[in-house]
Amino acid sequence: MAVSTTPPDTAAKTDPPSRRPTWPSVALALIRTGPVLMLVAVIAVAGTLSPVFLTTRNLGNVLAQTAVIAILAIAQLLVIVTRGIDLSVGSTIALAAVVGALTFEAVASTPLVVLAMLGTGLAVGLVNGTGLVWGRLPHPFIVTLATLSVAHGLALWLAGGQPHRGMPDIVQQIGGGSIGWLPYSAFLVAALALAVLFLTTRVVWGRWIYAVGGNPEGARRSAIPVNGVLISVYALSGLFAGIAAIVTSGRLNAGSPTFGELAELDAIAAVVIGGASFLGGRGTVGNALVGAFMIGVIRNAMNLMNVDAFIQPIVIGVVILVAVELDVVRGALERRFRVMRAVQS
Amino acid sequence: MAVSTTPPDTAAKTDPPSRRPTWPSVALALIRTGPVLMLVAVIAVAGTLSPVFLTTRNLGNVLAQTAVIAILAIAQLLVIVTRGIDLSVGSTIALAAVVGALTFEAVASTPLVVLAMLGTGLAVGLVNGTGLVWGRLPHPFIVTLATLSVAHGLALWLAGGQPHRGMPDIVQQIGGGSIGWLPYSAFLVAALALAVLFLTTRVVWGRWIYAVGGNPEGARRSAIPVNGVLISVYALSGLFAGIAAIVTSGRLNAGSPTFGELAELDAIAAVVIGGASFLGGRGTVGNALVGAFMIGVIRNAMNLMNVDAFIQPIVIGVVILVAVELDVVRGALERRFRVMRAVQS
Amino acid sequence: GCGSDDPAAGSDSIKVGFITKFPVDFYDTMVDAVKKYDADHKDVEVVFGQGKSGTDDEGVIAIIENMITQDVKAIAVTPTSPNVQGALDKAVKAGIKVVLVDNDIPGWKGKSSVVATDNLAGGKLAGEWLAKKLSPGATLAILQGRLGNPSLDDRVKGLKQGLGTVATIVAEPATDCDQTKGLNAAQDILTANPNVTAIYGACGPPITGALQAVKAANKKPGAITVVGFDASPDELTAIASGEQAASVAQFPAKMGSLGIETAVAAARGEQVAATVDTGTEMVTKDNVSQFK
Amino acid sequence: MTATDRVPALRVVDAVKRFGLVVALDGVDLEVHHGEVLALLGDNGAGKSTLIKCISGVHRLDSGRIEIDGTPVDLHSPAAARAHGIETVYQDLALFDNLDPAANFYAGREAAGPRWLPRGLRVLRRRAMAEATADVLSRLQVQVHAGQSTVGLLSGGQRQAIAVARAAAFDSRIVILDEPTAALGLRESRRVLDLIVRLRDEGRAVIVISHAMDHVIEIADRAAVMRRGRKVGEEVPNPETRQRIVSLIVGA
Amino acid sequence: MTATDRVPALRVVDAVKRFGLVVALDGVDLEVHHGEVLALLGDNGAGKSTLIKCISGVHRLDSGRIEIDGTPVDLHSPAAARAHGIETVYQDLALFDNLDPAANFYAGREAAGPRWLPRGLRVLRRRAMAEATADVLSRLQVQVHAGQSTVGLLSGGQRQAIAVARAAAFDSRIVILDEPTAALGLRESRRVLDLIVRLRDEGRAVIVISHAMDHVIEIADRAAVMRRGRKVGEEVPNPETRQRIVSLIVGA
Ligand SMILES: Nc1ncnc2c1ncn2[C@@H]1O[C@H](COP(=O)(O)OP(=O)(O)OP(=O)(O)O)[C@@H](O)[C@H]1O
Ligand SMILES: Nc1ncnc2c1ncn2[C@@H]1O[C@H](COP(=O)(O)OP(=O)(O)OP(=O)(O)O)[C@@H](O)[C@H]1O
Ligand SMILES: O[C@@H]1[C@H](O)[C@H](O)CO[C@H]1O
Ligand SMILES: [Mg+2]
Ligand SMILES: [Mg+2]
Repeated sequence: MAVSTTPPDTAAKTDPPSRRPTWPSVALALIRTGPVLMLVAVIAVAGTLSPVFLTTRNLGNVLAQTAVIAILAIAQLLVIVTRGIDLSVGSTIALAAVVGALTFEAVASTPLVVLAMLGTGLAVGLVNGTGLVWGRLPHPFIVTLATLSVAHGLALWLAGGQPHRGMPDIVQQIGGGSIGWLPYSAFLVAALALAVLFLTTRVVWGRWIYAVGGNPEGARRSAIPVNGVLISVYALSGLFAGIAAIVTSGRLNAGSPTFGELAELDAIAAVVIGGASFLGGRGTVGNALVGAFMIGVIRNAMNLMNVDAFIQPIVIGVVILVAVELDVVRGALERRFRVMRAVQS
Repeated sequence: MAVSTTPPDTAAKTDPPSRRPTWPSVALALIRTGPVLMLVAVIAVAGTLSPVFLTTRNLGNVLAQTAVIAILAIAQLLVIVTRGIDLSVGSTIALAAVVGALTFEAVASTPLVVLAMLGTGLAVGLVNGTGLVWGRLPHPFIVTLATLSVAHGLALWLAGGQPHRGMPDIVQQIGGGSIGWLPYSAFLVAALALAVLFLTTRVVWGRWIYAVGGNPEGARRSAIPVNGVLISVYALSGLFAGIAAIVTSGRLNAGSPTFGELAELDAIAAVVIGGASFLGGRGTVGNALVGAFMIGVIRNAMNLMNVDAFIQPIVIGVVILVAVELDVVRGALERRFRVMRAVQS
Repeated sequence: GCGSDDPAAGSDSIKVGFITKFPVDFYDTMVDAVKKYDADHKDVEVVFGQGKSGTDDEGVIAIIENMITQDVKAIAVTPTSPNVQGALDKAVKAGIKVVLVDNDIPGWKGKSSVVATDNLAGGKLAGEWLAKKLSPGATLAILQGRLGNPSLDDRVKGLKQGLGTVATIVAEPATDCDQTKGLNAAQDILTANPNVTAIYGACGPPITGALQAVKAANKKPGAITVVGFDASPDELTAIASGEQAASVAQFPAKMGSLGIETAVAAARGEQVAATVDTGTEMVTKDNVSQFK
Repeated sequence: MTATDRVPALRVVDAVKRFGLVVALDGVDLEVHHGEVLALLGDNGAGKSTLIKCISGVHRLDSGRIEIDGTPVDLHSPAAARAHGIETVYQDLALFDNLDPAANFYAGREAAGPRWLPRGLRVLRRRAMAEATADVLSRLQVQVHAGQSTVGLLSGGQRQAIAVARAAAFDSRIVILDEPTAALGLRESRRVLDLIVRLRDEGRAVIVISHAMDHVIEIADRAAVMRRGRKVGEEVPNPETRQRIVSLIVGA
Repeated sequence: MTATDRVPALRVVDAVKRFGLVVALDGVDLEVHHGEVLALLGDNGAGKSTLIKCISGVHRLDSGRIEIDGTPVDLHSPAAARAHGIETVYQDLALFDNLDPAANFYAGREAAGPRWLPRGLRVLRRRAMAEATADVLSRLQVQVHAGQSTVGLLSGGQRQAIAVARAAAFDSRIVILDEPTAALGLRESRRVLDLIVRLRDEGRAVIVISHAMDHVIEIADRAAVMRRGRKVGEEVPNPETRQRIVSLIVGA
């Protein structure tokens, strides 16, 4: 189709965006940072209430403590963008860690241990994805609930219910090592986040994920390989659970069937706190990370402040709710400021 | 608008439904029973593998053991039909049970204890509903996750972390009593299910629930009180959690902050196994009950068969997946048979 | 015999149930001991059951009910809490003997015997040991188990009783007996209270996590007095190497074999002792070799 | 028949509505009288749907005011608009794909009783609703089969017919139709045009958005034309003014 | 200009499709040739959309067969249909409300590279896609603003324009349009009609479903009329045959 460039003359008129920074546009720029703003607020409160909070040492701890949730949240985001859910990731961590530990006991080869854990994660993910697609299941809740249960049972059975101690040095470093106060796992999280950010914003596959989530039937009609996209997303979620298993078992220097318990709930909560929607098609990697760190920071701060163990769940609930509610207000303000800026200019 | 009865003469033609029962229509009638068919299949397998399974005594056990999941599933169904989720019900059971036990310790009045438990449940539900609606939250995941956490903390704090023993006789009867082998709690489940069945199929409010789930914006434009509907649904879910607390604490003759742990997952799983959709607008009370009993029967049967504890989660996962997959196949067959019957007639 | 298809399980074979709380190594050791007993005794058939978590009252009750249906003659059970006593009453009413293992249900009349450690006493033992070891002005952090789990709570309660006023408690977060949560909590405690003198844990996994935090904080092994409960294999290794000071040992294998023996005896109508104390013992570097 | 009463049934004064940078309505004035059909015309994106959504309580005006029978009203929600007797067929239809035709038809005003109960708790008169729905639909010549349980599976025209029938069936004083015949066939379109004329003859005020000039000329007493969020003119549509109206629309 | 080549670009033989009790297609035969515009007419619910969905791989025929350039093909999925050069605008548009116009435009055939990578892993050419999309849309005279990030917020006509532009822009041999002008204004409709004529002149086979007889007469070389799932006749549409076609449609 040849291209012409008729200037627009119909349709509602648009105000040109203003050039001079006016105060609404400054406020807008600030407010637009989104959930990050809420995280900064939570961090500010934590820093005020507990002086140690902002020490590099503690920040290093927060990074290390949040790495697993963050890794799972990045992958869970993609799943949720496709209208899905992956409940199996916690159990997958347990299974992959146990498989890794048993491999290490058997052969003591670092590459084999790493491969075994990644492979286990990927395998569970592939079962989820193909089960969903080929089984024509109405929703991934069921297949991932099933693999949650099966992976948990397998981990218990393989491990004989016992934790198995010992992990290769490199794995221990990945999970527990650091450069100065910056844990290696934080670099891993950053690398994975950047990779997924690139995939979701710059690569065809990322575009397809949002298309499938926004309109699955439309995606099919547009010849997007919907089944392939779904399988790949669950496979990636499983693979990331395998990576999370490496971090967990490296950090704890063991593989145990109790690892990762309820980690899926943390991951899903992180994604939802970050503003993604179960109705699909919406959500960003950055905000999922913010959600993960929101959870991590609150938990860490309460420990630092020695909040009564009975009270901790109450505080967590209230803080999460307040943070999300503030983000709702923030969103409304953003829309208001946009209009104000448009009117002023 | 006056009414005329012009006979239809345009539009695609319709075959009249056949009168004589043909074999496809018999097969269809069978296959149409839906998930019930799968439950019957699971029961048949259980009965074959374990002779005690079908004794009245064991069936009584199954009913008593499944009562709490069933009560929660009935209410969770309504929540899910509106595109929502209520994660707080497990914690609500704990909180209501503790409040009930403390009330009993303080005043030993049966009506007060029952009211305290129902009131606690209702209160949590109202917090969920109003928080969602007035907080303009994007999804109930967050507010119900927050109340999960808060109710759990409150229960621990009120109970001082301890179980409090003792419940009024009537409460004990409701939770643990029976007429012959039929537990009272089974009658309670039946009554609640019938009430909600009536509400969903015969009452305006039920119609609104499905409308809100099918098209929230459309519901708003149709002047359906969307906010009121949402609040009522979460209030009812909370109230049912209060009822479940009565059954639990009656059965265990105590109120403890550990009650109801992860019960929300069972309830959600039951609803989803029963074919409801997280995308809203779809699902029936009967099938949610079927989902609850599917879970209950499998657990009971494995205990009877003395299946190794490590293996149990594996079996549960596989059986649930197979049952749901069979239901998918069943649905496809139903469509096929419908056409066959239409062609034959 | 270990199944009804076992030819050796004749008409005089007797069926006994053994119920444990949830899948962790502690109960695994216990169950292994019972399985061994089962294999060695052709005239006894043991049916097993296990809950989902340390607080899964409902799960344990369901198993009890199902065992009643299966006509077992005795049940040995590790009660998740006193809340299971209603179901146990039903068993007793059906003529089934009930032996409590691991934890008692204080004040419940229906039991034939209790084969258990007293968790409160175990906690007290640790408290008294610490009181002797610490100097006044010391600070202590407690890693609690799962809140609302009576036996775990008792270990903390006992510790505080035994400890008296020797040390100030600076933190007591819940860890759900999870190693990761123990590590996280210990990291945070060490950040907020770099000079903490001692750490006590109500169960094994969080203590293992705490030892990692101590190491990561560049403390000398043993600089902080770490005391655990359960003397898990990991703890024993740490005690031997001097990283961990002590742990309260229970004897799950002993609980298992004595528990099943008592249950079988009760089922056969024999007289059984009302309490069989399987004992607790302080494991330190001095005696750790006996526990390996 | 043109309306001659002095106080308009509906009056919009200086309506402004922005969506971020887009000015969808930029000071629009509009009147429609009882017993009058007003056509609202304009190119795609001119702001027609936005205007009627503001009148129907879906959006709130950023500024400006709406009067009904001369009294300023606050149409803060669709329920409020409906309470003021405004009934609307939206361009996207706003149907419930998971419900059957009758449930769609009566959504938000279910036939139910007894009266002394709060509305939400009344028992549905399902048979009555099903029968009345079938009658209304067959009158519009769109047959919907018993075998078709949910409207999500209906054809585009069947869906539109249900939406139109729903807005017209109940006794509202102002009826707004956003492109009511866009998906309709010849016969169905004719029925809807007849229906609009009947609504007018019953004394209701009708606003119709349409791109079909033939239809507009046939049924509208007056046409208001919008361009880029502004009202750019009004005409009495007839074959003579047709070309002028088209020029107004395209802005040439 | 009527097509004269002997082998039709697309041929449907004895197509049958049932949905439960509804017989949506009841033995339909249809042909369209390269360089020909075929109008598919019929009342609401006649089966038009169902027929084109079967051709586009959305539904599968219960029986019957489809030939392309004389060869029977298995159009088991939309991807298969697209691989055979069939491009379709659906009545419900099948847009992605959460994506911007350019992403919608290129959905399923994103401009990306490098070529040696598997398609899904290629890097998007975002700038190029945005520019090309803006060009194509402005050519259809529907301006979409930069401020409007997702198509979910566009007006009905803007949405339809995007869907139509998408189907026409790429080099497909058979283009199917299901009511492509239903939501369009005067000028936009004209552009789409011009576009259809140009597609024909480029030698493509075009099937258009429309209820607008004026449009049909203007652009279609041949009209096939469906009623109740059957094809009831064919005509060359012109002012003289208009009444006959209408009679065929309404079955009178
Ligand atoms: N997926 C489906 N399931 C069940 N019935 C369907 C389905 N799709 C279409 N139908 C029915 O098949 C018949 C033909 O529908 P179709 O959409 O093909 O009509 P159409 O000719 O395109 O009408 P319109 O002009 O209103 O778009 C209708 O009765 C419709 O309700
Ligand atoms: N909710 C919204 N958010 C942002 N922009 C919107 C929203 N609704 C409408 N717009 C924009 O406002 C302008 C007017 O849209 P509107 O739907 O009123 O047009 P219309 O005249 O009805 O056009 P059509 O004939 O195509 O239906 C368009 O540019 C549209 O993209
Ligand atoms: O009571 C038990 C045991 O004594 C063991 O320590 C495991 O966890 C507790 O629940
Ligand atoms: Mg519009
Ligand atoms: Mg159609």
